[in-house]
Amino acid sequence: MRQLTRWLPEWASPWAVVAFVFGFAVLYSLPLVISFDSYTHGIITQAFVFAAAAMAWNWLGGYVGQISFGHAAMFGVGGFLSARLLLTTSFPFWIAWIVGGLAAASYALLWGHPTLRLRGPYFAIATIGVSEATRLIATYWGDFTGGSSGISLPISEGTAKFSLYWYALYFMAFVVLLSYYLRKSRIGLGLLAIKEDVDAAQDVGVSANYYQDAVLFLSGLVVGVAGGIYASYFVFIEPGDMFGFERSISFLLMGVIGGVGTILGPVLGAFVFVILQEYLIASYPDLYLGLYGTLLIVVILFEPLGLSGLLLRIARLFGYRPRVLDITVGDTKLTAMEEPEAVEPPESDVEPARKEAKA
Amino acid sequence: MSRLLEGEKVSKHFGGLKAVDAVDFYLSEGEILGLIGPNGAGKTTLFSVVAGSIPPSAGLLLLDGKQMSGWNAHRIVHAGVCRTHQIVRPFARLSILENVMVGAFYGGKRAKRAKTMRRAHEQGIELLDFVGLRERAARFPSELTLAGRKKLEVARALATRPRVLLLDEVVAGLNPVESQKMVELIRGVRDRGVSIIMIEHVMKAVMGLSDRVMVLDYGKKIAEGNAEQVAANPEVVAAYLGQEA
Amino acid sequence: MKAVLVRKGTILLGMLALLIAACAPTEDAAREAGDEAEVPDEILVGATLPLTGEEADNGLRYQEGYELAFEVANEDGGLEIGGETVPVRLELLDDTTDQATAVNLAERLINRDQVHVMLGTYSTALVEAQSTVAEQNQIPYVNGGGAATAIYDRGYQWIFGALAPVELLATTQMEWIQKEQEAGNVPDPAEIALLWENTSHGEDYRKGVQDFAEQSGGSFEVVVDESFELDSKDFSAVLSKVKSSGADLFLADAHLPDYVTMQRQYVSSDLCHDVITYGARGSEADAAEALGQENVNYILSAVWWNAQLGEQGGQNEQFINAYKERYNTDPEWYQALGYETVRALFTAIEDAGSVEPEPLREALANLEMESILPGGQLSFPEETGYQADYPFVVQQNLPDGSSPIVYPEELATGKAIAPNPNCEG
Amino acid sequence: MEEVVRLGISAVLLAGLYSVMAYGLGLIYGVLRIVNLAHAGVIMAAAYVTWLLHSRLGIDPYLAIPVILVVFFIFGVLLYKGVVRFLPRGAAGGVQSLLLLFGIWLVMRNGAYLLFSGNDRAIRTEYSTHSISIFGTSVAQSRVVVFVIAVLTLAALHLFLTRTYTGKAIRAVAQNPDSGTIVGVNVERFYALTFGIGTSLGGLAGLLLATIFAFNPTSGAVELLKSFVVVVLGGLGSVVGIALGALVLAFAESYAILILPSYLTAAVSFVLLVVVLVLRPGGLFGQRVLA
Repeated sequence: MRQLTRWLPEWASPWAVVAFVFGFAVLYSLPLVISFDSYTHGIITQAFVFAAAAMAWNWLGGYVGQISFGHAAMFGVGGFLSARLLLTTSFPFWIAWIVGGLAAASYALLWGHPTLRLRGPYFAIATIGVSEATRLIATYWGDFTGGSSGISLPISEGTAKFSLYWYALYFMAFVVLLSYYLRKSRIGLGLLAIKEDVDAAQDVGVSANYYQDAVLFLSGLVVGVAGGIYASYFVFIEPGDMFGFERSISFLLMGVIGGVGTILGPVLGAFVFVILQEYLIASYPDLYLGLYGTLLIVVILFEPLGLSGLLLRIARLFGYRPRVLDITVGDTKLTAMEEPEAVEPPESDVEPARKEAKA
Repeated sequence: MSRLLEGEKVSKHFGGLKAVDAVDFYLSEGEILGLIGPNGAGKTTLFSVVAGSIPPSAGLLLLDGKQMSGWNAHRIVHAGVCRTHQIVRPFARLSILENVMVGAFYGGKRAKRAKTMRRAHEQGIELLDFVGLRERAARFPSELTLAGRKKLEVARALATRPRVLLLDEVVAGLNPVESQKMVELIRGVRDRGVSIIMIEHVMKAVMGLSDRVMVLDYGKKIAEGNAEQVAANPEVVAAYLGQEA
Repeated sequence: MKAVLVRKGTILLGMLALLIAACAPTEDAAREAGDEAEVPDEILVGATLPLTGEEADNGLRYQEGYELAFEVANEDGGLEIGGETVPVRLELLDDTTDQATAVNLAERLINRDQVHVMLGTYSTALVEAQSTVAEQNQIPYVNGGGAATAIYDRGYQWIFGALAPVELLATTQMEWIQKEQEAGNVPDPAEIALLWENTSHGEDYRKGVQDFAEQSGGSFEVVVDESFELDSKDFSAVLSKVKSSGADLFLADAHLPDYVTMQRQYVSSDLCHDVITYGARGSEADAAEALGQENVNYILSAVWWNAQLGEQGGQNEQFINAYKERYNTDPEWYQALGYETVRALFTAIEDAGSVEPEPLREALANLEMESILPGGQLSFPEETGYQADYPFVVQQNLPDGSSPIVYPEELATGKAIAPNPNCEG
Repeated sequence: MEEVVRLGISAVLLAGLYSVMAYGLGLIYGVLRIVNLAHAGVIMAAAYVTWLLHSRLGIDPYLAIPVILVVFFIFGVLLYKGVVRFLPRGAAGGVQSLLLLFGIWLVMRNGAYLLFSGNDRAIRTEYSTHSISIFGTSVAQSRVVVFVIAVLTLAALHLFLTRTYTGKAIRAVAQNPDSGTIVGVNVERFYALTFGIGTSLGGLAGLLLATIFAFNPTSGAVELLKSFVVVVLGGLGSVVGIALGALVLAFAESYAILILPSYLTAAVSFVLLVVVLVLRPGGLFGQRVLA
């Protein structure tokens, strides 16, 4: 373990690395050991892709605290561009995905740069506007998206679809690493500061605009690649489905239900979401919106960390106490065990000019 | 003593209101400049302008003779000017140490910033030790008293390796014992080579600490000089009396 | 198998690019081509339909058609293959009008439930998405719910469509209009205001009208050509444009909800045209109720099937009676298409004498079936990408609430009225 | 030219409706600093209630206005007392309340779907397809009626906000959130009242919409966003501001057809929303005075 620690970057704890490698190995070999039917195989593949997208949503929504109702815009741009590339060029599909992702990220930056200056609800509302406008324009722009008829990719043999499982897995694994990095490295601290109080963060030197833009760029990149993989999996894509509001909401729900701001919560959220969608919703299709709405209400009112928070509570029943951080000062070791139950709201709502008046 | 920070005709208007009206000021290396004035005189607004939280409507800000007006807050922090907030604004869900580490990671010139967790951690502990919060490093800001939070605010600002520290009423609201400690802390900060502008309502503190005092009223500078000169200035007396009336 | 595992297992994390480039495992065993070409105990047919969500109403109509056809087939014990009579069972799931769900459920039906053959879902987008699964898995997929040519021009070999293309719908309507034009009931040249929903359905309709107008040698000219979003609420701006254009003919292609909304705004903006149509919509009883009979009079519509075809007796009459017996109302074209799609599949299974994919595909491709659809014949010609091709029937709403077939003449049950008498005075 | 006039008239008529729906949203935001995404659900629910009253009990939609106002006022108060009360407010809590009210909207949508199916409904009265002539162009009669009702509502609202104590308090708090404590009213009651009034305005908007357009469980979403545009454009300073904001939006939408393909006119309000938000980063209230 010591050996391992030495060459690991600072932000990666050895246990996390072991868990990651183990988890990766299990997921990697699972379909080789147990042979799923291709339906289950496909569902897991989709869950990987959505987990990655949900984590990317969470970078913005959870790490920086900017809730987006518009991630479908990037999903669509990534999906359609990579589909177009696959149709017109002989790029290997992973290059098409990455190019699609980069285009999606650039598009995110285009609208995100001005709108990220807005905070809280304003940003959220602006993203609705962005994604709906994007959807309409994309549907209208038939030369690119095929209009409402969508585009079909050349049909791949079953084997190509089968192997998407591993590509999706690599993709998700990469996003997990990035998620971990963005949270645990020094950048994570800066992002948290921005989430807590943008102005105060700028006042201690955090370039909030730069970091928000950067996070949105990365988030758009991942969601765009997810769109590309989705396109390759489903072979046929259509703007109403790719750019739809429902799509944006699904990322949000995965993030919020799994646990906003946690590292792996969105993965949990994505898996739960996909399982609900496939098994429960297939039996009670009339209830899915209400179910998600109720989950959202419950999460906000009772368990802000969603399923992750719930797991934590259960773990606590069994005596688990999460360590927030260890601090060694000289000879004494200070350990903070849990976040305090009640955290005072940051006193940030007062205008600078008004503060003076109050004093 | 060379002029470290200088403002020429700095103004900030909100609509028709001239919150800061063509104020000239300067701060020398190693100096403590007291900034006083009645409520609503524009002191905090001036701070906000200097720190880049809000852009000036007019005027020039120079650091080491180099123009820096209109820069963003973070860029000004990188250049070496950092403010604290009158109403403290700790990052509530970060531990006290992490609060300070944010400054260590992001403040000051790029080359001087903490590059590793370990380094930021050490710097943070050192600063918390300096302000007297070391034992509480792993706690959360909400567990601190007001005095504690004000100290945290100072430690966080110091972590950005400022050359100029803008302290906004760090003494106000503290009891006499705490005030005394804070005054000593501010001296300690100056002894670390940081020049300070402080807004303060507690006259004893500001008069005792400041090398020089500047008085604002209705956004205008009405007096400047050492403590005795300012206290004797009839305009200053009038401004304060007027407010009391 | 093990070797693969070991080799793959040695690859380390973090090397994403390398991993992507590395070849991924391939499906070890391709679909086993049926142990022996035995006759199964039961023929299992998989299908999804939008039983909830936006298209729920139509999905439920198709369900009625599907179930009726299965019931009729099983009355005699099932289908005859290989000299045996084998019952057929429908495994029907709800795709909730969602593309991803439709695709996943098709995957489930084919690979988990091991259905022998797939029936299609309803509405073009869903069929277009779902049919890819059947093509990938090489399972015959017969649908009566996807009309857009986009589905069939992809070169797929396993997808069969019983809905004639929407372009043809437009063409049939235009033929009738041209006939009226020649009779002097419609101005020559006539200006067309063309509004179409921005879906494949609408695109095909638009193409049909435009092509016809271009080939008409100046008799028809499209002066307004606008699309609108599905489920729009306010058409006042686009109707204003129509008004300003002074067009003679109002040709729109809309789904039922948009037809109702648009027609209401059309009437209340005091618009009137010599010919007015909403493509396939117009004769629906729901619409007459929602708008008032006086506001739907003389609307022209072209559909794939009409219950009046039963007046000529034969299979149509049988179908209508069987349907009435079960559901106590008259069938609409949805049910008829659902029914006929299933029948086409059953006929092909009996022709092939097998439910093995390859022979069945052959049988479908060569199908020649006597049909309840207009024209009396159903086949899936290879030239059209296995999409059926038969005439539409044009009908017109009359003030007495009936909608007789007015074109083609050999099927007509009533006389057409043009120009629209509403516009006089 | 004729088309320009016709589009202009239809824009003005639409603006009345926009003002009513925007005011409900703006009032709640102004006082509670909560973006009420459930506003969309309220608009949709009111449309259904109106439809039920008309189709089952034969009550004319316009006569149902008092019923709708009362029903949705009560609904708003209950929503406040039951859920919204527990939420943090202001910039920090804004996101949570946003998500929660979004959840409530989803539940309402699902409820409507279960009760009424996803099909479009429309209210048909004898006069719903009548038209009357204004400046030589014929206009749907129901749109004119809706406009008149909207104007009357705004006038009543104006009187309420300028003449009554509660109304003045609402305006004061909307313009300066800190003054809530100064006003000295029973804050909880005051909030509940505001939420109730805002919701009942949403209800009225839903009723008016139902008399012109068809609706289904997803209705209200676009109206919500349009309300937002209006509030951002017009601020909350006065009824006049809202009316102006509504006019700007309605004109932009109507005249867009002269330069854009009609399909893209639907995007106008969305683009306007983003542009307006970005250009007025101070937030919804342009007139906020920095003291």
